[in-house]
Amino acid sequence: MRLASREGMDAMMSKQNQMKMANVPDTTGHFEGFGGRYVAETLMPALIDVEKAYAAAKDDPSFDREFRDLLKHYVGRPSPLYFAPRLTERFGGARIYLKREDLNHTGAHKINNTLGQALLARRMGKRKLMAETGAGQHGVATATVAARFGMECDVFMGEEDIRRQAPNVQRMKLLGARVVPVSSGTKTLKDAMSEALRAWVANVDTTFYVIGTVAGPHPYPVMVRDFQSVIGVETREQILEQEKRLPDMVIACVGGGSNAAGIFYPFLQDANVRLVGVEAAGLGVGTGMHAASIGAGQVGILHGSKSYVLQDPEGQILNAHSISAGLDYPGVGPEHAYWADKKRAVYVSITDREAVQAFHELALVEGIIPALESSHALAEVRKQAKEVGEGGCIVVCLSGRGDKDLESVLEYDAKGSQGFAGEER
Amino acid sequence: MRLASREGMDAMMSKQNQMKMANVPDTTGHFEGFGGRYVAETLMPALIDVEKAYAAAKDDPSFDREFRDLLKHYVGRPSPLYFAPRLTERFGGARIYLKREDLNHTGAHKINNTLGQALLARRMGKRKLMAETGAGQHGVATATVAARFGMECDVFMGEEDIRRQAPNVQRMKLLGARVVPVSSGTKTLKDAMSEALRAWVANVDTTFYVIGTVAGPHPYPVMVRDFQSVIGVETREQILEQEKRLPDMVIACVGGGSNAAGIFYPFLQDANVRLVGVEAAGLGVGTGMHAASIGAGQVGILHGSKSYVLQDPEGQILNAHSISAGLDYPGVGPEHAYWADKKRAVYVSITDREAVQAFHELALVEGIIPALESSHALAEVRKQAKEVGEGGCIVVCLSGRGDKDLESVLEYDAKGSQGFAGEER
Amino acid sequence: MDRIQQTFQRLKLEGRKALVGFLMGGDPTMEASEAACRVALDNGVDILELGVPFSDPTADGSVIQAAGRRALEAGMTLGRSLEMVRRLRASYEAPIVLFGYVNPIFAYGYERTAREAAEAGVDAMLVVDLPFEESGEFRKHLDRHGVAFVPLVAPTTGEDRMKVILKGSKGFVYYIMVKGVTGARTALATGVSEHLVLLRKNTRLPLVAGFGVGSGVQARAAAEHADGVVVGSALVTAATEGRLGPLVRELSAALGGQKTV
Amino acid sequence: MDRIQQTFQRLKLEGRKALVGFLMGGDPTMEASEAACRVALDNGVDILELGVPFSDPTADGSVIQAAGRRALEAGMTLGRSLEMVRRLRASYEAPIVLFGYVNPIFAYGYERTAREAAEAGVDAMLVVDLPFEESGEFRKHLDRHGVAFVPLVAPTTGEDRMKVILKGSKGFVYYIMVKGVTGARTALATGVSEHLVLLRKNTRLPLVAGFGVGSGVQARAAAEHADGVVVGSALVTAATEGRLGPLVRELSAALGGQKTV
Ligand SMILES: Cc1ncc(COP(=O)(O)O)c(C=O)c1O
Ligand SMILES: Cc1ncc(COP(=O)(O)O)c(C=O)c1O
Repeated sequence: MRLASREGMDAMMSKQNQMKMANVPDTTGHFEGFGGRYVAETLMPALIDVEKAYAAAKDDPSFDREFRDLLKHYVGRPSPLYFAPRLTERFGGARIYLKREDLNHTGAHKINNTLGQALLARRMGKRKLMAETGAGQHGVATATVAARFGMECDVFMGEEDIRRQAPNVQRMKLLGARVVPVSSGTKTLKDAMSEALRAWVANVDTTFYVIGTVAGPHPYPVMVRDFQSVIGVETREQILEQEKRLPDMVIACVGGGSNAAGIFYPFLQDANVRLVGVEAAGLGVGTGMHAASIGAGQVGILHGSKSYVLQDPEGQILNAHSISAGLDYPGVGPEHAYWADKKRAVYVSITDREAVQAFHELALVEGIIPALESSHALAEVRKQAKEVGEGGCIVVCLSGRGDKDLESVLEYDAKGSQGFAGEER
Repeated sequence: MRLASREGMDAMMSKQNQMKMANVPDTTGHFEGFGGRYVAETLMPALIDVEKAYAAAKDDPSFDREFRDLLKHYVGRPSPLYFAPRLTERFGGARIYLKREDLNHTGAHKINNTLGQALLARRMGKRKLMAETGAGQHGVATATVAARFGMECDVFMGEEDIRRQAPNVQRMKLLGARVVPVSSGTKTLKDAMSEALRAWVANVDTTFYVIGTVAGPHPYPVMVRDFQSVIGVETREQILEQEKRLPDMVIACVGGGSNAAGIFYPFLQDANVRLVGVEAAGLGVGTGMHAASIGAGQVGILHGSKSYVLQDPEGQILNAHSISAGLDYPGVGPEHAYWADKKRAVYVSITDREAVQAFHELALVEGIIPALESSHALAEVRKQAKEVGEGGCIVVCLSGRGDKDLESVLEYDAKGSQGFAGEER
Repeated sequence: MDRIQQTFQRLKLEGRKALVGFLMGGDPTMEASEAACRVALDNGVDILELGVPFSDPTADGSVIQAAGRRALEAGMTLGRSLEMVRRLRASYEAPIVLFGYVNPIFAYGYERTAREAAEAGVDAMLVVDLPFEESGEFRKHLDRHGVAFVPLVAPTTGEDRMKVILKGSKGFVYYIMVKGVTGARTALATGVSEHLVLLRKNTRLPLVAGFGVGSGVQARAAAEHADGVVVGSALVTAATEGRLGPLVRELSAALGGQKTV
Repeated sequence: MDRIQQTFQRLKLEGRKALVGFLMGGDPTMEASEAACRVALDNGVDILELGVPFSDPTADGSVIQAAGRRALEAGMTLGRSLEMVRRLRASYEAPIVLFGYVNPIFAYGYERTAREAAEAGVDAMLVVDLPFEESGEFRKHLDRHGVAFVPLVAPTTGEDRMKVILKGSKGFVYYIMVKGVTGARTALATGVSEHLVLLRKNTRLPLVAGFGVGSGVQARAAAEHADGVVVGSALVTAATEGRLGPLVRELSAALGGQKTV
């Protein structure tokens, strides 16, 4: 697949900047100590099938052609790289660019990936898609491509999230998907993913499981990163055209890590481009109420791969907390764990409060209502703008639009002024 | 302004197809019997100022440059022209293309126009924008550009619409706009526009009134059409590239008529391209509960210009009805009245029921949730596809996305299966 | 000499300014509004401005909006407004001006309106949303039937435009004192007198000033550089509250020269 | 010869199939679950499969999910599971298999788990989400400490893969009869016997079949081509409802050869 292939990438990268990174993942999906394929035996043959089919598709120009055609005409790519003049002025430092994934069809970067996986599923002769979803963005993106290709679609969603994200539930239903309520555990994303894995076991012959981020068992982390790397490939071209140079820093929020992986990957070998992933600090990483898996988790195994995980000393998975449903997950993609260990990317965290502030700021200053997920990245830009300084430039991945988050923000604003119980301030 | 200028347009049009259209509007804004400037004397000087400033801006390459740059990087243009394979197959006739205005920043075509007007306002030294809104789309688009340029913004909205369109009200507030509730008359769009005109009278020195459609007094109908004609200019280029020929038919919904004017205008001189405007038939044009101003209204004067209007024999304006708030207006832009009289475009109407059916159809078949306004155009496509036939192609303007309409459709579906009192079936 | 000219001439001789009183025809019923007009004329209104209701009165504040709504609900139309004028004309010599919006007139027909207005005894027509540029055809018919078309001049109207608007106009000139809609205000607009002086330079017609006047004191202030003052919303409110007569007397007294106050 | 081998050999001689009984350690309390294990072993369970609870049991149906949740709420851990085995081992010679998910084991440490499991008297470990490819390191430690790593074979596992998985494995082979999660089902899966025959061709280890067995009749059907049958959710439910002993006896009887049914 040209958009994301290692060859294409290399061709674009300046030779001087190339950094030595081990050849990861290996054939079993390991990024050195991370990744792999920790699933029930029932699923192993299916994963191997997906891996083979994906490898074949990657080398098939007709797959690439169809993927690019749909990205262009259906998703609306390339998404703009927008210079934000008023934000730049306000922060008083580096020039700030927003990669506008919020303008994609369905309103977030998620569709880049679901489109790729749906094409692969069709190639594999599957007639049904299934997916887990938290905020509902990935569920909507999956239901969308299922409708587009005339496939059936089941979306697993925690009952709590169904309640919190009613409009996305309505959208999925209008798109013809079945929304399957998950009542186990905390009734949120983690449990939806567990339930989706259970359901996949039962329907593995007919159904393609569309995972929504760079997590899960091999080959998902690689495949999702490849599909999402269109973000970074475009960004690299656009910034070279607009600024005549590479950015000093690329910032993206990290839930599972797909938008970050997508925008980071094509810059990986540009050693001078600093990559910053932003996890959700919730009420503060010291409070235990957060979703900072890299920042405050340990290595563990969740949902099919080894990575940083929020867990207790017994290896039981902890509940994550973030105001942003899309970051509210106690794991992270294994490649991020790898990049963190190799220090190729830096991972920081941003609290609910800081994210909500950045949400308001972008709306008021640039007329763009960002997703709460993306607002975490924006809040980090505020911190880095002066640091990078006036001569420099920062690209931030605006992974989605915030229409889905209006209620959450208004509720936060109504309650939040007095501060939350247990919040670090 | 290059995007919309008559010169640019002519250059692109095939000489053979040029149609003789009178040179309209004249210098006083009349499209033969329609248009004009019917406002209180207090506003006349302001309208003349706007007219002059717009004429100067149109000829200023720097205005054009900034407008195009923002359309590209901020709005996300060009919007794709998407071939809809499954809809084409389902309708069994002409090849169907969707012009994806739903992918614009803020989710509809409205922003093309508000961006242009805000640039003009800034050029005129105004620091405050005001607008009327029905569904809230134009209000959001105006609030957005006001935030982008650091201007104050007041949006007038009927109390009934404030209730029906709560999320858009929230969006406007987040963008820093003041939403002014209008309690007069039916508390909907017509009254919001009346109230906006009243408010403009009181603040005419400092405030630029951003009208949201090709209605209102001269120069608004021309100016809005010019700003929106980027839709048609792109469509023309795209269809020539994708189909190597012009379309047989272009279909767009008509509320005030701005998306239709924007997509029709660049095809005006292509005599073989049939232009079809779709008004809202509500419960049926025979019931009186509709918004088909051209189809079932008479010539009259409303909100500053002469056009087709829904009115009683005494010249009192009637209430419009449509399930779609953006079409729920008893008037229409004067240029459409002119095109209708000249038979250059044909105007038909689609009922609530047909529109809701088309809404569901596009969601299920192509994975795109259209605005209810746009659904009227889609319902007409269904009727025309066979008529135009397999060799041909139809472009439909997908003027906006339907996220704002989920509630209305669900409510309609819940009640609508039994049929509505007084509905024509 | 027509009724309007006569009235202003007489008032000038008496050293008084004209009280132009607005009431909405049909508010809250046809009969009641006609009775109110009589009260107004009997208590000192010199020129009656009779409102013709319109569904979308874009230049009116809340008081006159509400009055129009009540009138429409009571079934008021342009035709019935003309009938009411005809009846009033049987009893009064005071000039009567019809005040309204263009669409009901357009629907009734420009020629028909002009003709029937003249027959009914209407002296002038004032159409808020029919500026000079759009009024040519209607003016032609009014001219033919001897009804004046009252030009409106706003605080935003520059001198060049004033000249155009005033050229060949008849009856009187209506000066809008505020940038805003109708409705009584607690403070009068500033810069009014300068603008009225400018206006005076450009026309020999009588000038009346309106929008925002609610009390005798305000009326007197407004009248300083004008030949008359229009009071609208305040009269409508007073009529609703049953104190129309006293208010008209107060206003009339205020405009009657220093001695009567 | 280890306890697992001995057990299957003895059962073979007796003409019986092994009843492998699953219970969740710590459900609903440590004491109660240990008592339930004793009931199970006393009434006919040949091999005890002791569940170690995990917060996110992706291969379990609702019954075992709920049991795990109760166990975690009661404070159950891997360490305490090992203590429970140690106590049971003091009274029973039946093989005990620990059944769980990888993360608690990884957190405890692969080497430490293997060592302490051996010390406690665990005969085998079965880790649902640790497929052959990922289990190398853990298997190495288990081998060193003489604990078997039970391979799982699914209906989706093809013959080539079967060969890889089974190569060098010890203890017994767990055949998952259904594409699905744990939980008693009303109908047994189809195609099971063909697959078990294929499996038999590729290993000399005893085969046990599990997932979906809830009654004596089902157990007997499942046992047709296997050396034993695993019953899980049904026992957990029975334990909750205080009828564990009777169900174990029913199942055991069903597996005791034609004569005992
Ligand atoms: C807009 C948006 N951004 C970011 C995320 C986080 O996912 P990831 O880290 O995989 O990009 C989500 C997940 O729902 C999302 O909707
Ligand atoms: C999506 C959409 N389409 C169409 C319309 C109708 O307006 P117009 O006829 O000016 O295009 C609206 C108005 O709100 C709208 O939001």
